[in-house]
Amino acid sequence: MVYTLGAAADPATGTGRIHTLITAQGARVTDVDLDSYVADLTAKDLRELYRDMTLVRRIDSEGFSLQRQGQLGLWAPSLGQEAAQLGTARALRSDDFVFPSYRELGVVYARGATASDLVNTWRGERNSTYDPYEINTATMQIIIGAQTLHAVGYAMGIQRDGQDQVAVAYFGDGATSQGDVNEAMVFAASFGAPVVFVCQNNQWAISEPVGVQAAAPIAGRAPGFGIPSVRVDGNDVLACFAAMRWALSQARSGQGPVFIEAVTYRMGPHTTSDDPTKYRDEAELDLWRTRDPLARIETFLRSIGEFDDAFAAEVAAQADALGAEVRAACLSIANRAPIEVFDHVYAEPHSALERQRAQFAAYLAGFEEDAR
Amino acid sequence: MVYTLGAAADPATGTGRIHTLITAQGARVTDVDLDSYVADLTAKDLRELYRDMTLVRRIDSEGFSLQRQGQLGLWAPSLGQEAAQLGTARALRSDDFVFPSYRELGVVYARGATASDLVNTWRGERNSTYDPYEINTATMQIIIGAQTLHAVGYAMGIQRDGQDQVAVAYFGDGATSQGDVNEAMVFAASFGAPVVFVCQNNQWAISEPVGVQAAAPIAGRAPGFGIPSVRVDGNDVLACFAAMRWALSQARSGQGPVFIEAVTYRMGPHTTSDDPTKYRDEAELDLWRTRDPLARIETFLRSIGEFDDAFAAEVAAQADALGAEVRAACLSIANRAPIEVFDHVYAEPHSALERQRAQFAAYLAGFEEDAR
Amino acid sequence: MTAMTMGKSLNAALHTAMRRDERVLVMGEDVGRLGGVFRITEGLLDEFGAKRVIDTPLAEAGIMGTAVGLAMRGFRPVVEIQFDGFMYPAFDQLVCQVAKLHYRTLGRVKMPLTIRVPWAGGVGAAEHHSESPEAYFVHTAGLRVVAVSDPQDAYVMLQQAIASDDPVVFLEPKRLYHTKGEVDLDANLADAAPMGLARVARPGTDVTLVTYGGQVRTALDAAVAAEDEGVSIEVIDLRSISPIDYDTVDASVRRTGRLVVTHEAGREAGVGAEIVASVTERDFEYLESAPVRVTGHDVPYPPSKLEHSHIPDLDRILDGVDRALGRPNSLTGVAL
Amino acid sequence: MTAMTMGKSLNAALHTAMRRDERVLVMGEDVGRLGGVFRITEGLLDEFGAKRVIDTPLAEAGIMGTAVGLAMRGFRPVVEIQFDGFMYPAFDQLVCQVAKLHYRTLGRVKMPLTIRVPWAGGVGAAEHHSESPEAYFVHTAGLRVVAVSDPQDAYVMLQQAIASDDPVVFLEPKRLYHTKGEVDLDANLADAAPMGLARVARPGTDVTLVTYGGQVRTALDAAVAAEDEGVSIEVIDLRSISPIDYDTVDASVRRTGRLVVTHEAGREAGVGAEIVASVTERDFEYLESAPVRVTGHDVPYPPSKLEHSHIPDLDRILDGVDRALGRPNSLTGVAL
Ligand SMILES: Cc1ncc(C[n+]2csc(CCOP(=O)(O)OP(=O)(O)O)c2C)c(N)n1
Ligand SMILES: Cc1ncc(C[n+]2csc(CCOP(=O)(O)OP(=O)(O)O)c2C)c(N)n1
Ligand SMILES: [Mg+2]
Ligand SMILES: [Mg+2]
Repeated sequence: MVYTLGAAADPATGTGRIHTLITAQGARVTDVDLDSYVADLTAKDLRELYRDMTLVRRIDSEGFSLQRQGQLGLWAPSLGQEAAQLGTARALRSDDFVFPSYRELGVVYARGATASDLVNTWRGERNSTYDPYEINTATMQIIIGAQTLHAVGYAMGIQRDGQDQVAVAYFGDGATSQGDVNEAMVFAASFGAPVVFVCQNNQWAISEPVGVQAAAPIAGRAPGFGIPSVRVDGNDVLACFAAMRWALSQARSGQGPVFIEAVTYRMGPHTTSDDPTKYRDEAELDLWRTRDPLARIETFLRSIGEFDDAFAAEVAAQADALGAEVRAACLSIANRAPIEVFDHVYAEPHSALERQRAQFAAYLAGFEEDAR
Repeated sequence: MVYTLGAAADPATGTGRIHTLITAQGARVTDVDLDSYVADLTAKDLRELYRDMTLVRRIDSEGFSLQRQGQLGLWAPSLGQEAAQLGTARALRSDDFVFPSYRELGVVYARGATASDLVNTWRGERNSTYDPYEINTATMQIIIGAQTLHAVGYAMGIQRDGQDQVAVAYFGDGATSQGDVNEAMVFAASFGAPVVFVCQNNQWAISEPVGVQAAAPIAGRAPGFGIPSVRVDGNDVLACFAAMRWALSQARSGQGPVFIEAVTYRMGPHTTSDDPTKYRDEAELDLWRTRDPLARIETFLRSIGEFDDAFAAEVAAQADALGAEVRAACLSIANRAPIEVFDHVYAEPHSALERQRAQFAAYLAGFEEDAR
Repeated sequence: MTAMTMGKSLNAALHTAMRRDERVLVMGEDVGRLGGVFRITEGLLDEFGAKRVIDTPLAEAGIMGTAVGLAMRGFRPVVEIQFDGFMYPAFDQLVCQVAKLHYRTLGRVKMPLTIRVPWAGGVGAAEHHSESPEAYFVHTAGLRVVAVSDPQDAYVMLQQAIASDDPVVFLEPKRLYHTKGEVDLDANLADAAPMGLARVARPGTDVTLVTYGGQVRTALDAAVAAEDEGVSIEVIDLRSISPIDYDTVDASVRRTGRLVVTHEAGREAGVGAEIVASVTERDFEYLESAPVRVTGHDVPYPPSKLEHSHIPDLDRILDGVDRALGRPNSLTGVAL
Repeated sequence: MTAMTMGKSLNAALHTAMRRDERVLVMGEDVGRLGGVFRITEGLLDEFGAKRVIDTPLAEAGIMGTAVGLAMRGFRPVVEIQFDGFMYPAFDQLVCQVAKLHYRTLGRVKMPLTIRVPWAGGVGAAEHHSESPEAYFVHTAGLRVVAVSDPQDAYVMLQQAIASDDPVVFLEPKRLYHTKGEVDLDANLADAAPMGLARVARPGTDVTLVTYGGQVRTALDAAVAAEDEGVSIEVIDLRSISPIDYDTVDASVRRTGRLVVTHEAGREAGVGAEIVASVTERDFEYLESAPVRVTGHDVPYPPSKLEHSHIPDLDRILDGVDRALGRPNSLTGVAL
């Protein structure tokens, strides 16, 4: 029997209720399914989530500029998705293991990636920066959906080790169309693996609205695979945190996989290569601006007297410092030597590649001689 | 809003009701969802379905023996699945287009394949026998699930042609795990394509019970994609016929894709290469013997006085004649010449392959010279 | 004749082909409203509507597999795979269905698919966006594979590919999308050279330099540079890499006696291996030196800042030419 | 030494490897209760339980992708892909993840996967059950590819593949599963030849015949037959086809001056192309005649009754040997 948290809340429309704890207007509302998961949270915790989101937004804008200035090859903004990313990621234990996609700046930040890691992924010098085992987070995945299977496999490994960590797969609404993501649900359900699927439905897959991918709410797909799911307001950091705690408690206690759809919005372009004015209306963006994840938590905290200008200024200053740190880390990174294209192809000696490497070294040496 | 025919009938168990019109004991029962779809059927129609199933079972056993006698490379028995196959396939119009898998002997028979076609697919001389366009049926697919996407694409073509045919994809329970099948549901729902998915859940994918593939009832997966579905007794030819009529009426009238799960049983081995005693209990088979699709329709027809020994004998004789025809068609088929390995790789002239062909012809000619 | 980029000429070819035959469809991710991430399908949705220009769900197997079904229904789908590195989810449908259906059905089912792929590197892209997977396709019987290198060829060959009753993998070098050239938009397809024929891009006498796609430009640059050193390179643009037009290659190699092949893809079992092997079989007695391959390294495509150490540039090609000519080169005294 | 079939020796190797290292897992379709459709995993479920011997859902991308995750968690998955023709749904995970993760992560994430594939034809199977896709894997940087040809090698090399920290595509010729040979079950891995080395399967002086997998037997038969005609063939079993042990091949070709390569896969951009190209580059001055490829045709694998016109048999190999030796052969006077 599939247990679907709140899925039947709105059977009349079939769209499934979107669980919210703090509305777009900054009001705290009750949700019987989620409330208990955040009962222990203090205003300070919420302020820290605000801080996280603000810092991530600042890194994001810095990354964007660095790309525009030719310092990064590409940038995939997380603007607008801070609540979905931080809310879910901050509910994790450090020994859980996360499989993010390219857009999860906020998740990777929450996992402990350094300032340098956060931007230099896009520098073009290295395909990955941090050591996955140091922050228990895989390299951001570019092949849409591929990481969901890795998460399930990792979770199967956790089961085999008899431990209680959880693997988490992050992906987008577009990714739900990929075979891999559906197979991931099949495997996860078949083995009852401790994995949480976090789908950030940001309404767009490059130029395609979510309706191209899904004729029914995304959260509604998981129960058909035998996976309980929840549809949560992805711009409500508290609801995301609560939903993730619910999901983790299920998965951690041996009840198998869980699926979260965080309904949010990609406020920026798909990447710095994209021009969204070609395919979407400014009016839509305006609407989602009124649902901004940072604004609403600020409004809520102010309304309960837990947020003042001094705090805002402190966080802003911290953000600027982090922005500067990120920029410096980007500009100071050393170039790799041409011969390094051969590094790390294999873990063990490989006769053919060693030969090629030696030949290329000889070729490069010729230039050095010429230069002398 | 997803309309799911009868899906909520048994929310307590979550297993979904299995729609039945004729029970395993041969009793006609009422089903409010399905009854109207067979209101026009006469006893004669049912006798013809019995005839179909008997003939198909006979071809199946003939194919099996031919394989055992070394006349066919392989045989994939349809034994036990006659109702699911004939019930659904007989509801089709001849201008609908069917995409079967290797096990759909009954479907391909119903579409009009000749006796020769039915066995010689497995002879090893040709990968396919009938012309797909003559019987509006694709070559039986061996890559699990691949044909479901073809069906959806074909259905998109029907839409573009503004016509009212329906494309039908047949596949097994194991196939539901494949990315392709899930992507097929995504595409079908996205475009509202006139396609019917017919999943014969015969409980096994070679040695793996359906529980390995699906942690929840298979029919329950489609609604999550926005596709209405029904779970039907696959050994009840009348219910299968009714469910298919419902599905076709939906799809044909522009309401988009429909999913049918026909719950049935693979009574034979997976193929002639398989030995099911390695992995399943005789007791399970015994249980399903009591649900035999032919026996129950016979019992029902006898109970209403529409079936007598003379009819049974007539059909048996016809079956024997067909068996003999099939056997003759298998034994009489001409061998293909070695050079034919080069036929039909491309539709247009291909310089490299023509060269290779000429070279191989020269090589073969050498033997002929030697032989002279 | 009109001066335009290759991107524009491909776009023009799609317009022309869709106007000519209403069974031609365009489908893929972002090909509709956006006009494709490289704008190759720009304007098609407006002119031909959503029935013929289809923004598909994000699933390459789904795209390829539904295109198969559309082809079975008598359409001629032009599929866009957004980047070379995203071909792989569609590989099963490509290899087991697209390539084999005509064979499987004894010629009854045709597969007139054109599979357009923005292809290969040199544009500073992220991982998976600069792959050269062409050897996989060349090794797959049942497919045809072409690679374009200038706007005019692109214009004509894309139409030829669409008109072909066989499936054609159509490779568009990303780094040449913005290269300009003169295009005859009224070119009569019937008069054009068939897409299966190679082209001598630059005649020469000392060594035959065979290549295709993005490397054609680099090869031509190398030929110019070599001329200054008194070496005459004949550059052959294969255009079709399956099948390969060996008559044109033979004619050249039999004159020059020396062969260099260059491509971006890795060397092991690459298209260069095929060319060297076939030329050696066919022209052994004409060869004055061992054929030389100048290719990408056998490594995953490197991060973009290192890609120029991977894609053979003019210097590496000339080094290979020196080797073919028996002149001192980087491998003099180095074990092969 | 024990006489056993290759199927049994592979089974023994899995038992040994799983006993030695509890991080070794076996996963795939029907590998558990049934013991695999070829019974290569027979008895493993009983001995090691469902945690280590995993019957997976029917989805190859899912198998490969979850194996990646298990490897990231520190396991050593031995994946069975039920038949060669079912590798393709897993191709994306194989090429973009398995092959690239070590590179992507600067060596931090290892991928000690072994991907076992019942491989190639000659057993009268249905479509998609007799494919020779090895060139795809050989062309993919980051993978290792080995092919076994006798029970002893199978026993040792499977254990070596499992012990390797790199992903290894392990090709098991179906038509040799029932071939018997002597196997030393106590063979010490440390003493065994590394799996990367080729083996002179039969010494000879006139021509070098290079092959791997199922064709090794046929090549040996051809060598015996040739001996009757006074031709001495040296047969080299490559064992590893990525990387290829060119030292062993060079040594032979430099003695014989003549090269024939045979494999079941098609010719275009196949492994044979790689071998001919590399040998030509490396040993040009030693070659007395053009190297010869004797391969499957460039057609989809044909229906089983025609497969013996496809797989190069003894006669076709000897015809190729005649060509290499400059003796009359089927192509005398025929255009290449
Ligand atoms: C297999 C594959 N196909 C296509 C792409 C190209 N691509 C990159 S992002 C993207 C859209 C992804 O949309 P979604 O999953 O909603 O994630 P989002 O970008 O909105 O975070 C596409 C089509 C890819 N990276 N991988
Ligand atoms: C892509 C692919 N993987 C594996 C196989 C091997 N195989 C053939 S049939 C089968 C089981 C299919 O089970 P199911 O879908 O339930 O259909 P059934 O045989 O029960 O009719 C498997 C694993 C295949 N044919 N194709
Ligand atoms: Mg999105
Ligand atoms: Mg089944």
